[in-house]
Amino acid sequence: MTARTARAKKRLELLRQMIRIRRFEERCVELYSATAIRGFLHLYTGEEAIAAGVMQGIGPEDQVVSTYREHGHALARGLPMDSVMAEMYGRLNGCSRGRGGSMHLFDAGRRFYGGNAIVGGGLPLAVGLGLATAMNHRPLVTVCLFGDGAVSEGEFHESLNLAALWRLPVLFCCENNLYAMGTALHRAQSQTDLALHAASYGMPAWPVDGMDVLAVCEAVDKAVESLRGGAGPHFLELHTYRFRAHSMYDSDRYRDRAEIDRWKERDPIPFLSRIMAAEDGFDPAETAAIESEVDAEIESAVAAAENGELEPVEELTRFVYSERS
Amino acid sequence: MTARTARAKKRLELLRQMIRIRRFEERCVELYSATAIRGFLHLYTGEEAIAAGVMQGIGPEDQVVSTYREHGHALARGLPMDSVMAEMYGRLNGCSRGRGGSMHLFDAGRRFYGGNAIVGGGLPLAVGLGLATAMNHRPLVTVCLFGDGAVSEGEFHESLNLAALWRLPVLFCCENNLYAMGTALHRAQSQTDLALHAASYGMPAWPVDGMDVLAVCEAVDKAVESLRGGAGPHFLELHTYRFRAHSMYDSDRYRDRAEIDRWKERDPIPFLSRIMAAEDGFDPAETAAIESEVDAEIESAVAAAENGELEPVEELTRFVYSERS
Amino acid sequence: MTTITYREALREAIREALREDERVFLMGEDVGAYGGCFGVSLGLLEEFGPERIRDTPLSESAFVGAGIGCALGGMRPIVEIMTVNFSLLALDQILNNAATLLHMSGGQLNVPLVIRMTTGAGRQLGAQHSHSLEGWYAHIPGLRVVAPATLEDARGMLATALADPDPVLLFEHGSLYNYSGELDEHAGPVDLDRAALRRPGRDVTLVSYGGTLSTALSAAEELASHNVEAEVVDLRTLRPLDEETVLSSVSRTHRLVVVDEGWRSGSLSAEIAARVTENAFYELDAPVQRVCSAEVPMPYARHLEQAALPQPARVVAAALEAVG
Amino acid sequence: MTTITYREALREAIREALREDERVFLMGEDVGAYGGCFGVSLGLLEEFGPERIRDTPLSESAFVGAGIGCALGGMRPIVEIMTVNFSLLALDQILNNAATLLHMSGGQLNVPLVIRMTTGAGRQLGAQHSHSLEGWYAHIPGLRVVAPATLEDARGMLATALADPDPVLLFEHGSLYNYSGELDEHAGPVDLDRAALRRPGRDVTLVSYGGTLSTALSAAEELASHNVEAEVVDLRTLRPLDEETVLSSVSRTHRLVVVDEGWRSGSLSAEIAARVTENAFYELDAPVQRVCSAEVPMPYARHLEQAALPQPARVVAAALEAVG
Ligand SMILES: Cc1ncc(C[n+]2csc(CCOP(=O)(O)OP(=O)(O)O)c2C)c(N)n1
Ligand SMILES: Cc1ncc(C[n+]2csc(CCOP(=O)(O)OP(=O)(O)O)c2C)c(N)n1
Ligand SMILES: [Mg+2]
Ligand SMILES: [Mg+2]
Repeated sequence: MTARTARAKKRLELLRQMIRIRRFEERCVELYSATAIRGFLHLYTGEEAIAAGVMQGIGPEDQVVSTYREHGHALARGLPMDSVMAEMYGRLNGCSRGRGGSMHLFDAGRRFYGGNAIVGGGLPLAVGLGLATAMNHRPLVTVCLFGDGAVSEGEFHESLNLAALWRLPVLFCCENNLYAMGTALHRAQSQTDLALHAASYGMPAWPVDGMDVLAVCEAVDKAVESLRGGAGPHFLELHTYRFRAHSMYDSDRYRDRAEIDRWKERDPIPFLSRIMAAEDGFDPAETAAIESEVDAEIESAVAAAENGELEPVEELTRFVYSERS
Repeated sequence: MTARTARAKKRLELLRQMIRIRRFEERCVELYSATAIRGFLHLYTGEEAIAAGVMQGIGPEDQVVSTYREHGHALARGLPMDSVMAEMYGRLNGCSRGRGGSMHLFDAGRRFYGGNAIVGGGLPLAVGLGLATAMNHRPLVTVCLFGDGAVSEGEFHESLNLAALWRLPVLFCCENNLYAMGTALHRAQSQTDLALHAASYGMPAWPVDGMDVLAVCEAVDKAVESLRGGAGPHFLELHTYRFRAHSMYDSDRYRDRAEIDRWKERDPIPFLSRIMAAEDGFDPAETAAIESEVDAEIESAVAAAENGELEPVEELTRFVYSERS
Repeated sequence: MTTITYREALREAIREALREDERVFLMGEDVGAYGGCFGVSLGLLEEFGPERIRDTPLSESAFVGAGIGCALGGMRPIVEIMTVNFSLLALDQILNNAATLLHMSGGQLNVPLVIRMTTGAGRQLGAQHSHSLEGWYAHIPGLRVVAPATLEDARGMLATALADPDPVLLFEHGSLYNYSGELDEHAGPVDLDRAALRRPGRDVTLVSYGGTLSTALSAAEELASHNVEAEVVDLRTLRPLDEETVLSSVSRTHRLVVVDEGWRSGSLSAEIAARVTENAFYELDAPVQRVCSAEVPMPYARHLEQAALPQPARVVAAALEAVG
Repeated sequence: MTTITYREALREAIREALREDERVFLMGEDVGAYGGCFGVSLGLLEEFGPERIRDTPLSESAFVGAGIGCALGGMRPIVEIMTVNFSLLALDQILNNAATLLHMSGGQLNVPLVIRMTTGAGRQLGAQHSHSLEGWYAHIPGLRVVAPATLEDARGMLATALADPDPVLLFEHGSLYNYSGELDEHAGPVDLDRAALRRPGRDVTLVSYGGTLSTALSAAEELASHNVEAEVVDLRTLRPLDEETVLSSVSRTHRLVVVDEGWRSGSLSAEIAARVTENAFYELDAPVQRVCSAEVPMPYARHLEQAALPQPARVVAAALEAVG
């Protein structure tokens, strides 16, 4: 297969990105069991189409605010895998110098504003980042990712209202995976149609199949175009599912095996690869090549993390305040 | 005029209640200027139809949660005027022993749970009071009064969701007087149709003319009946207007004289008296009698307050913790 | 005697309260179907049903406020906030309502509410999940603040807290849940008014509470090998403080080290140091020493986190300095 | 020299900041059309327009968080929270984001944000409107906490705070807004690293800040008539504390009274007492005295409120006791 169409190339990149996230996290599970990674570890497995689809739609100067389930967001945003893995190891070459860990990946240069472990805590930040660009008359977009659980927090309400009132260029991306830890959405929200609820603030809001990366791309592209045109905030309710437990501590007692299996049938990776096979002449056997390329990247990231230095203990109190020159 | 109809009697009582609140507060203004009353003083003038209409609709065991603009609520709820006035004077015979002041009127026996000076702070309390009655299978209603400003707070969102999710018997009464201090509603909320917004939580919600006490009664009666039937929370958006400034400190720079005058034409007291004259054979001259009766009550309340004792300073640290026997 | 974990002791206390008083119920995020984020309430949903083991949405302010309202309405709610870190979202309700209603209402409205939360660091959870704010909460009049450090207290504090007519914050240190040991089968309510002497000694007093008791006890062991006999006090209740027990220990040892997981400046350790100096100035043979957490948001990396936390070695060093 | 009120001095400082740096803007409830709930920003909307004098809805958490986000995005926001009482609703943003992002990101993300709020009691506003929590905020690493007590500081602290790359909380005491006096027309930025000696003396040190400076100065007057010369220190910055200035005063006077409007237990006064005892134990001729607010939610009634607050007479009594 030689000359791929632009579409095929783009899809291949989406597929690669999703595989990259999937396999990175599978490796993290091993490393967690081996206690190389510690603390809380929240996996994104099953939700990769969202990270891949959202991040392809924005430029390097656009801004991203994320959650504690952000490995996928960070990798798709372009944080070097080395720096992400080293962060999980708590090393100096980590993207947050080892101070943040899995829940607090940051990269100022790539406008990746974390990694926030307070549910809903990132939404006001995104509003502010959006306000800053608006006040500076820069046509930039701020993407704010959060889960269905965050919708119950007061900050959701305050932030959506503020963004809508001030017509700020914020793209609210709600990753609705139907659960907040062990709490099913219908046991947490009186209105489970989250797009409808968001629309009550007077912003365009619609549901998207978050297992279909092409649908995510389409929705994001449309929203971003509209946002850059000054139409104010948009809200996407991205329907998805986490294939694994909430965190490494969770015994997943609150979900049905059958429910999980049903959703696994919609795994975004084979889903895209089937489409590509049908429409772009993609040979599923190529997946193996992608995987081995990705595995090499992962192993090199692990090596970088393992070789990373620990920050000297003497530096403990640095970065509580800025260093003055 | 001898045998009044039941309807006429009821309306007369509503009229009396509104006049009582109005004149009580007019006296408070004088007393504030004379520095007998201190602190913040928020007047209800113009909004009396809501207090009168809401409180007539509930029974002695039903519960009320209010705001810092609560003189009208307290009086209509049946707190003795003496105890309210003495509270404003900071006296021991005040309904909160002088510890609360204008913004913190309480009466446990009358299920009047304050008096809350944190905007939105009463909503979760009302949800909890409603939950307690529901868990005890008692057919009681909890009325929660708050302003349009409270709608912007995160607690509004959390509380409405919780009440709707658990189908609690809470009647949310939003006194929409179009301003939160100096901030006009349309500068605070992206969705200014507050009933519509509340409906997005899946509860019955509708707008009511808050200047027409009969309309308020009708809406409240309907909602309370439905609530007692187990239909879960309801939301009333009561359109009203405060004729005076936000508080005694406010110079009211942010509103148009003409706007104020327009609303004054809808003053709920003459409005009701006109209806009564047309429909119930009420002679507006009777108003004078009501006024002088009310004035006597007020003067006696002032006397009670002035004669009230101050709590001994030695008791300062009482009631931080309950007294153990 | 039976072998039990701290987690199980807490669960037994909740179970017993639910059995004995129908006004009691447990409410919070994931207390039901999930079994509690740290497994404390595992199995209780099955036993008591969803009305009394009540899962809430992620709405800390509203469900804490609802707990206050429920308490006003005659119930005896136990509200669980997953961790102290998230309690900041409910602080307005805690301070402006729970702690204040009794006083503002001139004694009419008491709030018999217990709020449980996990506190503390040590598990590499990073800055937003590692706060130790129990000492900070102890600043607020109207609250009682307690921290069980032992199995007896994990088992016994809840009943006493529920019997209290006023709001009680109960802090469980995250590193203690798996701690296990022997407990009397008939263990019941404990007194919350008194601190406890956990180890007698004559040379120096180590004051600790909750998660720092084990640090103080380890330090005391180590000090013994230096021929320094440390007396270890477990405060148990951080507000109101049992000043007497601390002062009487200091009047015997004349030296004091306070071990506090909070950030040093404005910590509970400062209050204890200030009170002891106020009340026993002429009893002290050396300045009070404070061993606290470093004043940094807690870092993820293990070596940095450990360096930030009060360690037995630092307590030993402080005690040796005090002893001179 | 010109005659000016504290309120006007604050307004001039904001006006100047807005003129000199286009990244600066003011945001908060009723800062615009209303003119600020205490009139500080009166007239600024007309001068700078609604983009830069930005009224917000009643959403403390979101607009404080938005201020943090804006600061990350390169702006220099001044966020006004009407009063410290309402800041509890924004505490999660202040502690878990503003104070923490720099550290969690390994030094990448600083938050150049100034949050102004009114603090304090004395105006019969009742329990929910009378908190003095500035000392409590001073517990949090990552924040700078300042409290202007004088016209110079009201005029000069904002510029320095805005130049700080990290978040600064600026507490204005509600009873000072109408205070008026002479101020140099060219008054400008002031140093925030140092406490100030507001009155020299050799017999006892009175440490104060913000609203308690005037209390300390009145007490010093009164003490002079007892032939006790009090040295009055104005902390100015509550975090980080300028320990040196306090210690050097104490090394001269050997006696210390701290005047703090916060509740006594776990207050800033405790921290100062603890530090001085730690660092100048052998300099002290008497235990440190603390004059604080009574540990009650502030009552409305004037006589009770006045009894709850630190009054000059109590400071005088404490100082006389210290002097012996
Ligand atoms: C304010 C707050 N409350 C509770 C938690 C504990 N917690 C962490 S993740 C989580 C569930 C969040 O669910 P959701 O927003 O749907 O995101 P998901 O984990 O499904 O991606 C909870 C309750 C927290 N981190 N922050
Ligand atoms: C949380 C909080 N923020 C700010 C204030 C200051 N404040 C008191 S009343 C008020 C306006 C409230 O408006 P609304 O809810 O519409 O009630 P209204 O005064 O119109 O009756 C404000 C901003 C407060 N008391 N509480
Ligand atoms: Mg979810
Ligand atoms: Mg209003």
